[in-house]
Amino acid sequence: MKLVTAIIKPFKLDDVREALSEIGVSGITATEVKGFGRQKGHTELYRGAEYVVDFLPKIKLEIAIDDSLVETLLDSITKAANTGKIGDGKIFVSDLSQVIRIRTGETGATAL
Amino acid sequence: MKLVTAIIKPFKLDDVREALSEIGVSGITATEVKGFGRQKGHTELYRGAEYVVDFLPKIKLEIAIDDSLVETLLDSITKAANTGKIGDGKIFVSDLSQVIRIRTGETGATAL
Amino acid sequence: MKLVTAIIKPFKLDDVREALSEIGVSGITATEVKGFGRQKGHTELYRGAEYVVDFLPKIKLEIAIDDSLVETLLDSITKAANTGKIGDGKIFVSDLSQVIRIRTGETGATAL
Amino acid sequence: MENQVIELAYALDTFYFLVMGAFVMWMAAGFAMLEAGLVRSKSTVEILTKNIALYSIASVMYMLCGYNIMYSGTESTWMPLAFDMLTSADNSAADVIASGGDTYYSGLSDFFFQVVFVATAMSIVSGAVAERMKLWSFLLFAVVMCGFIYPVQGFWKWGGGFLDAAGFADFAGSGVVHLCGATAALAGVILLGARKGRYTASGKAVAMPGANMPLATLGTFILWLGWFGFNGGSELVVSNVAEANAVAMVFVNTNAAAAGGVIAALLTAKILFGKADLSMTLNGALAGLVAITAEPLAPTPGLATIIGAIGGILVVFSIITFDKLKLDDPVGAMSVHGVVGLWGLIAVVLSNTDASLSSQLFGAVVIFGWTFVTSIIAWSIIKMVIGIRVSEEDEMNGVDIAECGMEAYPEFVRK
Amino acid sequence: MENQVIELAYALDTFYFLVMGAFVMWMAAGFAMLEAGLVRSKSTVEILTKNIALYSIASVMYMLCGYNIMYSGTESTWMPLAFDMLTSADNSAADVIASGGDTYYSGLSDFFFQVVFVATAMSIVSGAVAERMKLWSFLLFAVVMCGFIYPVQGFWKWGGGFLDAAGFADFAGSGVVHLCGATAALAGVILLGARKGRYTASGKAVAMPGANMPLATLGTFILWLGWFGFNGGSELVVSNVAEANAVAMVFVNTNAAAAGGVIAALLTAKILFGKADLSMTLNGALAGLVAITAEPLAPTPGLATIIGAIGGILVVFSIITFDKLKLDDPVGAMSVHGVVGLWGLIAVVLSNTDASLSSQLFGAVVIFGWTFVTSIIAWSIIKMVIGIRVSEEDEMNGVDIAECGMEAYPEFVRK
Amino acid sequence: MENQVIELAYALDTFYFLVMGAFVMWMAAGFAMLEAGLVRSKSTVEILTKNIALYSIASVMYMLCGYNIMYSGTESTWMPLAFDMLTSADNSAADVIASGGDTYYSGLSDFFFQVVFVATAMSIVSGAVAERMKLWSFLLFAVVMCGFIYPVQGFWKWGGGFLDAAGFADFAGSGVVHLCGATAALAGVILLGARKGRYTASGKAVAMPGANMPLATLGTFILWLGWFGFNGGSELVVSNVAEANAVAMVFVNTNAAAAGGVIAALLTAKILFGKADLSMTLNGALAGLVAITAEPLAPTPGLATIIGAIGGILVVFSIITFDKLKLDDPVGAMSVHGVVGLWGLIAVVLSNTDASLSSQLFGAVVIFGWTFVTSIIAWSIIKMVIGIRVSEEDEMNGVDIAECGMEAYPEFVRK
Ligand SMILES: Nc1ncnc2c1ncn2[C@@H]1O[C@H](COP(=O)(O)OP(=O)(O)O)[C@@H](O)[C@H]1O
Ligand SMILES: Nc1ncnc2c1ncn2[C@@H]1O[C@H](COP(=O)(O)OP(=O)(O)O)[C@@H](O)[C@H]1O
Ligand SMILES: Nc1ncnc2c1ncn2[C@@H]1O[C@H](COP(=O)(O)OP(=O)(O)O)[C@@H](O)[C@H]1O
Repeated sequence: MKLVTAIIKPFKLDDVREALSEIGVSGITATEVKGFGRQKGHTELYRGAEYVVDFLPKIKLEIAIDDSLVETLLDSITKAANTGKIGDGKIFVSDLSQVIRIRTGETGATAL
Repeated sequence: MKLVTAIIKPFKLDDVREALSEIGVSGITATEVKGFGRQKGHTELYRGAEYVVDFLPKIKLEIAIDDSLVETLLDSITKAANTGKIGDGKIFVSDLSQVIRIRTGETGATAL
Repeated sequence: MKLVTAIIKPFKLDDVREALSEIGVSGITATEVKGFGRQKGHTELYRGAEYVVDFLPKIKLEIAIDDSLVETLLDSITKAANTGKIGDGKIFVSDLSQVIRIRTGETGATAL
Repeated sequence: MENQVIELAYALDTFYFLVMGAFVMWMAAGFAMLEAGLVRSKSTVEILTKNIALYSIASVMYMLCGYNIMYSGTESTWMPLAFDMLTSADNSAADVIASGGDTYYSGLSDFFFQVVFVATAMSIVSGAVAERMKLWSFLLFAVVMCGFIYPVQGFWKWGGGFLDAAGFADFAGSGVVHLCGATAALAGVILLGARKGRYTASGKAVAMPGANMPLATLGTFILWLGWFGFNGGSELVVSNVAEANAVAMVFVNTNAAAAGGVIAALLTAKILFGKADLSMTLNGALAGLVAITAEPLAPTPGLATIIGAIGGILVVFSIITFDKLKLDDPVGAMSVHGVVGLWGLIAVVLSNTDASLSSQLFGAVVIFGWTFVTSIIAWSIIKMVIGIRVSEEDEMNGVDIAECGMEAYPEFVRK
Repeated sequence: MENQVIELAYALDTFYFLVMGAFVMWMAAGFAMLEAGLVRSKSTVEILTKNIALYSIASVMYMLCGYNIMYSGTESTWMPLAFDMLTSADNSAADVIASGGDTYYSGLSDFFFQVVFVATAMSIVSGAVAERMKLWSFLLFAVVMCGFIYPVQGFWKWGGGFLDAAGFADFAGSGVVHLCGATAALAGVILLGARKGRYTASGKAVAMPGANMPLATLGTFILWLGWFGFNGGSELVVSNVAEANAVAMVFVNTNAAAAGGVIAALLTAKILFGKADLSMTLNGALAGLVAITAEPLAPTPGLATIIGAIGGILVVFSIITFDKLKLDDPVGAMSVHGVVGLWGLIAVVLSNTDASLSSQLFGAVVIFGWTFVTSIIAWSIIKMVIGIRVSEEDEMNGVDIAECGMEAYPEFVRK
Repeated sequence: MENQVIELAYALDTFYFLVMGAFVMWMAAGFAMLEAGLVRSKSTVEILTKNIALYSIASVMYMLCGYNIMYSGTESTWMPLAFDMLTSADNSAADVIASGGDTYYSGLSDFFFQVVFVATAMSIVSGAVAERMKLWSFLLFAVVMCGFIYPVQGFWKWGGGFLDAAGFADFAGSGVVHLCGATAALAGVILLGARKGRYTASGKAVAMPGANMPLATLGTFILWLGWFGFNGGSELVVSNVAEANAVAMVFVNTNAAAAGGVIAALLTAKILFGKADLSMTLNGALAGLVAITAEPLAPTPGLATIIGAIGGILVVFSIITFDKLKLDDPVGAMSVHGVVGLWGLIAVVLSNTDASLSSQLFGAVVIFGWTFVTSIIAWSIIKMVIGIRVSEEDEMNGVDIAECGMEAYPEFVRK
């Protein structure tokens, strides 16, 4: 099993969620995060003084998924979250050695 | 070393924290997250208009732990976080290749 | 590629970000988290009643990075985030099997 | 001695007028808080800016020309001519005494009382067009509304124009202020369109919950308090037994109608939605207040409660209906002030035997027609010249950053 | 001429009454903000709903029967009979003149002033039972409290009943309003129990910090302002030198007592807890105000400050004590209005030579006894029929979602 | 009969004074909300505590000695002697009648009106030193300021001292209240230094956005409303035609100046920064109000608008300039009340022919000099004895936790 972590633009959340529903992803955990990257922040003025906004709001999605579905999932996220503009975000994939469903105690792929 | 990530219901936080203290876990990092899963959100009304709440509030706990303790930990979380109702959450386990304690620079299991 | 996760004290964020910029890290994802560890929380009073603050505010930084740069990165964070006082935080390193840049679809190290 | 008594009565009436006017001024804060509470947090700074700026523009425009248009008392009953307020002196003591008490308050106190009314009318507009209208376009409209559209129809009724002559009754302005404001808002909303995402492709309304309900509640309480000035001051005189009783009656009825509106809206929402919807309840309070505004003196407190309660029921259905029509109104201003304003005008006939349904409807139609046509023209010109709607991206990121470069709650993490 | 002077005095007194009443009405907003600030964010919408609804219910119930019970002036001094307020006309000018000025204000202005008082008493209850009581059960109790429990004991004192005859002194209602409200709250809290998690198994109190301290502070300032009407208006007349001086004295003493309460509570909390506890300081302000309410006229400003300061000290210890008794009161209403209300009644004897300690205690006992017994009965019946407490799950998720289907701050992420 | 009329006039003037005073008291809430909105959330509880505590200290100190210093009317025009306010009785009806109406309001109502003024002056200070000054040091300074520094210079002008004799004109206190408060703030800021991180090593100002803009806006509206009492009450009498007209004029001009300030500041900020800066706009409203305070009676409403507008422009440049000087003022108090207070004093000569530029500048210099020197001394002594600045760590974590052990918004996650 893999853990797919995607950093996306906040307003893309609905699109991505719908795309994932379509390919049958049944669980997502989302977190508000702040991203620092190539997309530079901006300098705001407040009462005439500068105000640098370095970290931009992003959403981090974490999806545990069976190995067999990873490619479809990556495709789906990449398409749905893409605006073509800088700051669209990244997807990271890592291994999961175990998954448990707390409610039932099921483990492995059936727990997803 | 392993990183154990548990998604639990927010009101179970105290129970889980106590259970973990009992088995000697000394460090936890908690994050507010929103979960989308089998537990469906609900449709609220606001001024007569619909309001779909898809993502439900959850707490994500991350615990770095020595391999030897993983099973106890998983057991403990599964028990403490269980309500038997849908939406109780998941536990993910992945490998950590290194751990460092910033204060001392210690690495590996002693850094936990 | 590795995913380096650092839990640091909130007010160290600027220092760490600058240190990382210096060594050429171009992307960081930051999350507000609450940490429970050796640094004990405190008991506050509100209207004469107790109020235990168990979880202390921390910042979690996630940085995906090429294997070759991991050591420099770990050094840099350890130094910049260090205050020598309890609660300085931890760094966790894990493997990433894949990275994708959503905007371009690039994968692997070039996607970082 | 007798002169002293006349002077004293003049002083009391003037002071009463000023205090009531200050209460009405306070309504500006009420609208600001209500609207700031009912919009999303990303549009909060901009709505606050609009509110304080529109009040200021109203003050200046009404001074420059509005007051003269409305109260010039010229020959023509259609359009006033004089523009002399700034130069004309206030009543001298000699004049007041010579009038035997018929001149019973300071002209400037009247101006003060009137100026806060026009600000109220304009405040109604800001809520309905919130979260998507350009700040500067809105302020431009405020100039036209406060300097021209409002005063002209105000003149027709309160300045002694043809509506007054036609027997149209509107004690404190369910029509002249509230219906007028709501109509201008309607014209704006039609040209502006709904907030992005407010209605699904299939036409369902999607809720966009207000970001700060305590603020919205505070705003409602402020408006409730201010309304004692709005209605209570509209009796214009307090200095003898009959008038003092009348003002007391207006206070009691204003309070009763608001209470009726709250209870009715709370129950209606409970029945319709199964929940005690606070935002509807707040609108119910305001609906009660708007409903009684056209005639807060003649009804008994019991009838006033009922008039307010009907307003409270109406407002809930009206809000749902506007949503069906895809006329997006973040704060319910068109329902509260427009639909219930109309109800208020009609309800006059329940207690005021001098009023007739036909003259009430005539007045409503005239006010609606005039305001709608002139507003559509004004909004359209502004739209053509500088546009009235922010870009889609600005709307998505919130007008606060785009227009004001500032966040309302910059430190708080938002969902 | 003479008649005109009498009319003018009548007008001034009526206007004074109405303005003071409007200030008291504003206290409804104060309670709403104070309570909304001191509860947790998940119970905020519901407490706001309760506050605006209870004010409305108070207005309607007092109109329907409360006022008549309280001020019918019938033969019986135990229980009033007449129910005629809605039909009886206000004083005619002829009657006022014939009275030579003894009838000195509009009956309706009196009604208005009184109606806002009952709302105050009821507002006290909402805070104490916050975060766990069912909305509709609470509103049902409001019907009984405002329509019956409060007016009956109000009649005993202010309506000319036996407490008045017994020499019980309570200028503006430390007992009739504040102790009464706090007693009804106590009865509710006893039947209701503490919020889940409020006390540990071992009996320690666990803090549940209020979600919005600026709101709580705003509420306190609103109440402070409103109290000038509450106490200042209770002089009932202002239209001659002695009375004008008296009203001025009441204003000065009311302000002084609140200031004393703030300073005393701030210092007490600093000494006890080592910190400047704002929430205690706010309660100190209110304690000062409650303490002076029974007699704001007779003390010198210096004594008023001391009376308020003692109230401010008392309130801190009282809050701690109620916690020891596991009587959970999220906003400290029972301490501020009950314990300090009692202190206010006792403090009357420090400056009012007509009052005796025994009659003050007698009054306190009667008000407490009546209110406690009737409230326990009313709460119990409601509890049996529809229940008074929300389910554990609803409480945990917050009454806002369960009862109102709405969040107070829907966009802000919460811990 | 004649006596009754005199009594009635006395009652009206006293009542007017009390209502205007209550409006001014309300300004305390305005300052509290404005400052709570403009500081960072981690310093909010402490600024709220300071605001309610300073108001209370002002009330007590002014009662204990301030009022007597300011209005003793002794032989010496430099320093007053009598300390008798608490014991001296109010005017008897006989005295009032004997005076033929020259004694026209209750002495206690005057005390009430004055006491809220000193609180205003002190409120100005709290904003400027926010987020870094120790709570108890600040409160100690409040004791000195309210009990001594303010009353002495107040005596020089309003108590009939040498500034009054020198022809210095200051109707409601652009100088005596606002410039004085701002000067005390300046002294504090100089000794205190800027907030950590407020200026970069290279001297650039770093923005620290206020945490809650709706609160700041509410505070501004509260102040605007309160200012009708501040200026309107400073006419001191309303009970005849000329005076009633004057009060009306003051209301109209006060409103006009604030409106002018809003519009001017909004446009200035737009031109300078390219955005509609709400925080500057709010400061613009207050600047308009401060600017007109020295002479709200003589100008026409048009001129008042312009005077306010110039204040609104000035305040924006002033805020930028103070930042260049690294004088850190989180709420802009020194600009609003100090720089614009000076402008208000100068603007008197535009309409008041009795005033001369030289006497206005003389007054400004005296007030500034006295307040600055005494304040520097007071702050320095406090600094030496207990320190005035919190530790760096406490500042970083927020003074709320360090000083009050409490968070303003304990449940909301912050960035
Ligand atoms: N190396 C990295 N490690 C962790 N997060 C990253 C990394 N690079 C980028 N990110 C995240 O992705 C977001 C978008 O990256 P950015 O470089 O701005 O644009 P793009 O995705 O178009 O290259 C950042 O805001 C940050 O949250
Ligand atoms: N595949 C998944 N990947 C990431 N998070 C998941 C996944 N499935 C579930 N979750 C998280 O676990 C929570 C509970 O899951 P849900 O399917 O609702 O119920 P249950 O845990 O009882 O199966 C979700 O809200 C989500 O946060
Ligand atoms: N085993 C762990 N797993 C996850 N997070 C941990 C762990 N131990 C510590 N942390 C995180 O690191 C933070 C600091 O740890 P703490 O034990 O307080 O001090 P120190 O870092 O000095 O040892 C904690 O607040 C928590 O967020």
